Amino acid sequence: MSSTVGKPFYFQPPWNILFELHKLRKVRPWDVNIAFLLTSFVEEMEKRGDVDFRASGVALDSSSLIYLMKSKLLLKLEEPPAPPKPPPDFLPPPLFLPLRYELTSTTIQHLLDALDEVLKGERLPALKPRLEPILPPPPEFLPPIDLYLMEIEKQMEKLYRSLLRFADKERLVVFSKIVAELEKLEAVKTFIVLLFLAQSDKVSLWQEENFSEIYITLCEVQPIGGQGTGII
Amino acid sequence: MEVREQELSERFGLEKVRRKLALIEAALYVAGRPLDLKTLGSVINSRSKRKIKMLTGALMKEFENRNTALEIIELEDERFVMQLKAEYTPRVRRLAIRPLLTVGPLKTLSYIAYRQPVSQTRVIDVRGHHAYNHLKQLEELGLIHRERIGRTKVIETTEFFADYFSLSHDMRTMKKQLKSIFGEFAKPES
Amino acid sequence: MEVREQELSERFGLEKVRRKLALIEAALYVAGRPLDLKTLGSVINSRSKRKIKMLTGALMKEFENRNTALEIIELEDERFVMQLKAEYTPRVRRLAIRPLLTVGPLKTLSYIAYRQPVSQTRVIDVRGHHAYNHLKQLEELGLIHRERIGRTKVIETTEFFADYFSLSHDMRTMKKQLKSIFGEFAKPES
Repeated sequence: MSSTVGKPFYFQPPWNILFELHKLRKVRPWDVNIAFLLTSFVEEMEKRGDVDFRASGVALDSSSLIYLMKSKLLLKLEEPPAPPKPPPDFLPPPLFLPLRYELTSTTIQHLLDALDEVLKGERLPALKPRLEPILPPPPEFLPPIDLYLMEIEKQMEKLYRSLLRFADKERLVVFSKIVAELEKLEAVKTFIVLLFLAQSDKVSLWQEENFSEIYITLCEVQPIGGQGTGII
Repeated sequence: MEVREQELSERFGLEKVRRKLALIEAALYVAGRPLDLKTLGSVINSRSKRKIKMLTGALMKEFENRNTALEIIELEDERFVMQLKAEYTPRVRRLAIRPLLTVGPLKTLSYIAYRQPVSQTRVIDVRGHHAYNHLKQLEELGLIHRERIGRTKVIETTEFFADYFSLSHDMRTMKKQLKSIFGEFAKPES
Repeated sequence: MEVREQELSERFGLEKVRRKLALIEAALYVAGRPLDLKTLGSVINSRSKRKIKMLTGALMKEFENRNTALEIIELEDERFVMQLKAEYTPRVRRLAIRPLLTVGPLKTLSYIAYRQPVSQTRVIDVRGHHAYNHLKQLEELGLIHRERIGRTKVIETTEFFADYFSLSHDMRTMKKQLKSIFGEFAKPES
């Protein structure tokens, strides 16, 4: 056995099956007697007095794999056999309907009768006043638009003043501070007025992220309402 | 001239017979459906069934002799219909005015006709799920009839179907007729 | 045998010619409307206008000789149609029982014919939302044609529509015809 000189004993049959797993594909798992292999492997190793733990580990691992293969085969045997496929049914060719010309009963008279009816219908919608799409009623917290516009200047001035009060040295105010004690509706109103202020460059607004705190920077110290503060 | 027509001509006068034949032809052409002897008689002002049958038979024979694309055939119950000979259908069906059934539903119909009475489950099994739509279409056109028996639906073709294809109303005879039709269809086109 | 047909037979072989004549007959019968040379050519696999005209002419002659209820006539624009001879129409007209369209789609069609070219929006406005289905049906039957122009669809009637109701193919003339017939029709009966 010159060819095996230098190679560990377990690379020889029958143990080699545990160390050359690619060979497993070629054998039936049922033909492998795991108990015998492992027992003889341990005996042989003891006999030689050369205990190799790594080889033992590999042998155990391979045994468990073979065991798994056996279990799978067992399960497969449990499955009911696939029903034999019925032979495909005869599919006759399509039956083309015989073609028959048929004189239809619709004449130009019928067409004109129908037209008469339709034109009557066409005139009707023309007579009816056309319904304009109705806008949804304005939310109750918004006063009538012109009144609101008339008052907006006053509101802006009021808000600007309160902003001045809240502003720190860098003329920065956080929005949540202004509306902290306000009702929800009032807070919304305040925000709208704030937008007017921003639009007329009295303040600038910024946010670090959507839905995060709104920061307000005051752009000028002069209160609104003074000269040349024509807003809008 | 055909013997039958000659016999008729001798009895009723040539011109008259020609006119009556033309009227029957006109009626069958315009109707596009099977007409019974009574209706045909009303067109030529005759109540004699024998005479109407003789005249229509003569016209049928004349069409046969002309050997053209059209045919007049007699159905089982003494009804007559004019139609295009089946062999010309594939070449001209696209010119028909009315949208006809496409190949899919027609295949489902052939299968039903061949296997009837057949369960809906089997039809769907063989023809696939899209055949549910075919069944709906075929039912709407009055070509098939579905009946619930227990938990399944059983499908058969209708009498209208048999008429349309000039087949027997008797299911066994019809199946024999169909087998011979399918046999012809299966031949490769020359 | 007719001279023309004989000439054709000598050139193309009798059997082949008979088959082509039958195919043209089949096409004209099934279509029930005028067909142009191109369409007839597509049925007999020919692009030679001369040949198609010759064959159709021969068939026309054959029908004349048969002297029956049907005729094939040539229209001005080199189109051919198979039809019932006018003299037979009154006697068999009542056998036509199936309308081309039901009332709803017919109304929609009449409106389109009268107002064409008309936008789909306007048709739906006047005829209501169910008219979407009518438009689909009318298109399938080849009675109308829809064209997308920008964001809207513009609808017109087709040549088949004009042929069916024996109206002009020219839209302006057709509208005049419709208006004049409609005017007469709308007059109160005396």
